[in-house]
Amino acid sequence: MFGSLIYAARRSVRNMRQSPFLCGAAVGTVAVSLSILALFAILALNVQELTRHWSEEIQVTVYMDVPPQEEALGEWIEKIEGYPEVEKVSYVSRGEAFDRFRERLSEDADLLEGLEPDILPASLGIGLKENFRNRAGAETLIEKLRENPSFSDFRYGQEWLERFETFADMLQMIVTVLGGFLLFATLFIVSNTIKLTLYARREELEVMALVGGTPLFIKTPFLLEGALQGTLGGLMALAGAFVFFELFLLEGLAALPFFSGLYGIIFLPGSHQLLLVLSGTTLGLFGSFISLRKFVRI
Amino acid sequence: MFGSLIYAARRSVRNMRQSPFLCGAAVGTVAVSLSILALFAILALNVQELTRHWSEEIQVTVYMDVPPQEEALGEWIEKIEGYPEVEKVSYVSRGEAFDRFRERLSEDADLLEGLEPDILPASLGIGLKENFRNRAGAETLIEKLRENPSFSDFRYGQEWLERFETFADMLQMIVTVLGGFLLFATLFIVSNTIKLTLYARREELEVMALVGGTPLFIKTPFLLEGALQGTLGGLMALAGAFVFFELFLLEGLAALPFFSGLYGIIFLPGSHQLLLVLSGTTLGLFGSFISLRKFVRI
Amino acid sequence: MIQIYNVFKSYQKDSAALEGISVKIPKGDFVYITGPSGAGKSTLLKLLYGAEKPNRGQILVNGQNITRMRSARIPILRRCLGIVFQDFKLLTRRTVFENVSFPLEIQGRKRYEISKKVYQALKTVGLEHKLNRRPLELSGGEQQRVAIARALVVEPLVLIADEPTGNLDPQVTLEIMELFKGANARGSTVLIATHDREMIRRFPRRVISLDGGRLVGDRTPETFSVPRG
Amino acid sequence: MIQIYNVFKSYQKDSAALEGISVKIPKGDFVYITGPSGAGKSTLLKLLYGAEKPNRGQILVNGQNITRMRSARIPILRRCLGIVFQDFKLLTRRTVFENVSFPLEIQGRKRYEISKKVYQALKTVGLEHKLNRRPLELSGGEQQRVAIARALVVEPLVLIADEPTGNLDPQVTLEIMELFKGANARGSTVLIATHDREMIRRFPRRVISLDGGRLVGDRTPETFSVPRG
Ligand SMILES: Nc1ncnc2c1ncn2[C@@H]1O[C@H](COP(=O)(O)OP(=O)(O)OP(=O)(O)O)[C@@H](O)[C@H]1O
Ligand SMILES: Nc1ncnc2c1ncn2[C@@H]1O[C@H](COP(=O)(O)OP(=O)(O)OP(=O)(O)O)[C@@H](O)[C@H]1O
Ligand SMILES: [Mg+2]
Ligand SMILES: [Mg+2]
Repeated sequence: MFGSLIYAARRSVRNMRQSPFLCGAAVGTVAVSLSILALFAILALNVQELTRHWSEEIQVTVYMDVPPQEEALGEWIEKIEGYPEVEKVSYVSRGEAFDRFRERLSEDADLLEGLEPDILPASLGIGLKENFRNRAGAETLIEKLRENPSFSDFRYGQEWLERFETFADMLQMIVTVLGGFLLFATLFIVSNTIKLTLYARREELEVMALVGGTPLFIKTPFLLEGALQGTLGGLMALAGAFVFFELFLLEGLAALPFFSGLYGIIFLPGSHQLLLVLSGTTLGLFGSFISLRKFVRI
Repeated sequence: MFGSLIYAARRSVRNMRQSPFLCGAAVGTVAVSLSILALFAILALNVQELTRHWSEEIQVTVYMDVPPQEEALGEWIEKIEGYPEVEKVSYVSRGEAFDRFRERLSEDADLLEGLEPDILPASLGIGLKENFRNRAGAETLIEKLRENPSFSDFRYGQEWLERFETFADMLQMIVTVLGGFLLFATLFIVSNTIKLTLYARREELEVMALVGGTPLFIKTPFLLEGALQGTLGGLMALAGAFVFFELFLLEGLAALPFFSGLYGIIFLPGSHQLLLVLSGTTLGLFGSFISLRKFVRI
Repeated sequence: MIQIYNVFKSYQKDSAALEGISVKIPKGDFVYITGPSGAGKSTLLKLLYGAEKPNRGQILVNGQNITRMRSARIPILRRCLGIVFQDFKLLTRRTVFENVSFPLEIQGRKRYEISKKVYQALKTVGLEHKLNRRPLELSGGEQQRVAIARALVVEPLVLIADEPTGNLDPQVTLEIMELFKGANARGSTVLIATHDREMIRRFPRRVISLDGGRLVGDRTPETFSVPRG
Repeated sequence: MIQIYNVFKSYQKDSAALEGISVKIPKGDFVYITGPSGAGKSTLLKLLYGAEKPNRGQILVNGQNITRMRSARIPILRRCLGIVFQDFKLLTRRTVFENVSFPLEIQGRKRYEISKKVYQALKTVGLEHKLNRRPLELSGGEQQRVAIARALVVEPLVLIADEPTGNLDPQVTLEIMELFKGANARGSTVLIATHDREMIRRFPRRVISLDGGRLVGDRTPETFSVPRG
């Protein structure tokens, strides 16, 4: 069994050398179509990262009519930090609130001149854990916070959150739908190409059967060949995507203050890289498998 | 000449009927790869539309310390509207400004209670024409506005504009780079597939040459065939993209208040549709042309 | 060895390629199949190696009814056959050596054994110096000899040769016939479809004649008379 | 019509397929080319229709030096040749009718003229009832006859036939030879590469013999003697 696999491998390497054009066509197609997928994945990943980053701004703000005693404040914060939804809690005193408001008005800040800093209440800013950065999460938390009578008012930037959710949903949809289509396209194109390369060799397949080759004997080298070509294509796609990333995306996007300020854009993580190469292997293998079923009928 | 073209067309139709598998593979590949391009174009177009929409918010605001006489105001507005950069001018009185400010503070509006509405100055909001919605455009305009001594202060949302420009640049870059790559990928995949379909028929080409066919005589039907398959593929891509658009994008995105509120998302305009189909034709034609040069050597 | 009972075969509705053929070929026999062009010789042979299925009738090869055989068993059957196809059916991308070694590889023989046998087989057809050529770099007769070497190399139970000397000169034809006789002497049953009356005259054996898909003659050398041509 | 001067051709460095061949074939001649398998017969014919280029020497066909011809003119030359290839070279996706009509289409003949001629040509080779078949649905001999019909249909200046009867029975061979004689009588120069001594015996004509790429004989019927075989 093992011996015959090695033998099949030798035959498949020989096959590839004997028809470099067909082999190149298969590898090239896998490489190019997987590159598209890889670039799309990089983009999707970075957009996801961006929304994750933005979602950090989601927080529940708790206003206190009366500025709290330092002791009680410590207790409250500790208790709130114990809630499963909560990532971190920060206290904003009246003075700080006033300063921030001034900042927020920016160019119109001079309007506040002459006003006392105590017009704004003290507050607690409660950052949510990633899974709870949505309306449901914020409201569950507020339900719990209501127990404390010193907390007079709760806000969680409803408007912003709604927009954010909409935006995230939209991105999710585009990524899913487009990704799905790209996946289908890759499948179609690669299997089509492999079918064509085998079609060009169907006489060879026929002769092998006539001379007594069992389907397994005939197919194994071609399956191996498909898998090898797919893997090669996958590796080339990975390399190509990386070069593309380094040359265009990284340089280009890093030059934009918008991005570099927020976070570094990222390449595919290791697991995705492996997945990419393995999809090449799988595509090559299954593309060959399906086509061979069509052309090798004893 | 015309007669022989008709004859070649008949031969190419016969060719296609004689090898439905090869023909289907070529048409399918063109259809799928152009669909990717079409979907990308739709996306790019809509994002462009979105940024165009956003850019409408860019305007230069002129503050006047002393509220102007009605007569002078009319004159000024007329003059400003005469500038080539300006799309429209709108006057905001002190009262209106105060109301808007209150709106803008939204939840914090109660802070303004007890303040006089005349703390904010009257102003002119000057909308820019599309080409001038950038820093250079705004500053040129301000230069001109400075001539009027009654205008005390000029603002154009520098921060917003900077961000907007960055964002637009980034989108532009992604669209260009990704679009370029997709174009290359389509070119590669389609020409590769056509080369494979012709490779499968290279013996036929060889025999035709041996029996006395001139290169032109041999190639013409195959070129026509390529063009026809390309056109068919292009039409299918268009139809596919349209169905996809109707089924997923339109429904999906329209359900999101974010989008439906702003503007309807759009499909490819007629000129782009034509371009898509014609690229199919061109791809098919040139793919065949290049491959034939390889396989038809007398 | 081979038994054919009342076999009908038609590729298309209107015309039959074989009509009611019944033949018995005992083990170790040497049989010519002749008949004009289109008589059904190749079709009969194709039925024997399972490339076509008869519409009616039964065919037994080596005790196995191939009309009822599961298609997965057909390759196993073909391994004990040596076939020279009328159009050679060589693997054009493989070298001469690889073509001839292919049936041995299928049988899973050892590499050194394969090398030896292939070289020997190519030598007997006079092509040992062209083993690294591809088939399309050979003359028509050389291709035919490669096909013959491929059929002989497995020392087949049944040797089926369809017009094996159509592209060979008389001298080489004689040598090839000697090879076929040798294989026959070593136990192979031999079936040769041929038009070559000269060959039948020089090596008289049983002759099965077809015409228009019907069996029109089955003569053993004893009753053999010099053909008109 | 055909003049060959000191032609050398080798496909590979070490071995030559043709060595110093010089032959003149006047217009209207009928010539056999014989020689053992691999002697260079097909190679010589390939040079004549421009499928291969000689390494040295000059070849004139119909007054044109094809060794110096621009490759774009080769198809023009081929149009006045009728070629029967040793491996037929039929268009497997086309029907028999389409295969035979192809050279006429190249010549830009009218449709009704093509139909008539093709039908006539197929009738002379006995295949008029199979014109809608594809080549692979025909027997070996039938394919060969389609190839012959395709070569004859253009009423060629030079008819080049490479082993045209290798797959034909003696009866059909006779008929085909009559066709070749007819074409010759109507003015075609005929070149036939063949191993078939019977054919040469029955239709004695000039015989050019090759062996190992060298010209070893050129006999006209007057000096013709019955071959040893
Ligand atoms: N695949 C096919 N499809 C349809 N008809 C076929 C097919 N193969 C053969 N035939 C027809 O069946 C008949 C017998 O063909 P077969 O090949 O058996 O003849 P043959 O005796 O081998 O002739 P030849 O001496 O010319 O090789 C012929 O009329 C041929 O046209
Ligand atoms: N394409 C090629 N590449 C390399 N060598 C070739 C090629 N074609 C022919 N040869 C060699 O050239 C020599 C002459 O071949 P050619 O086909 O002319 O022989 P032939 O006389 O037609 O033989 P046959 O009667 O077997 O058809 C042979 O030794 C053959 O191996
Ligand atoms: Mg036959
Ligand atoms: Mg030859």
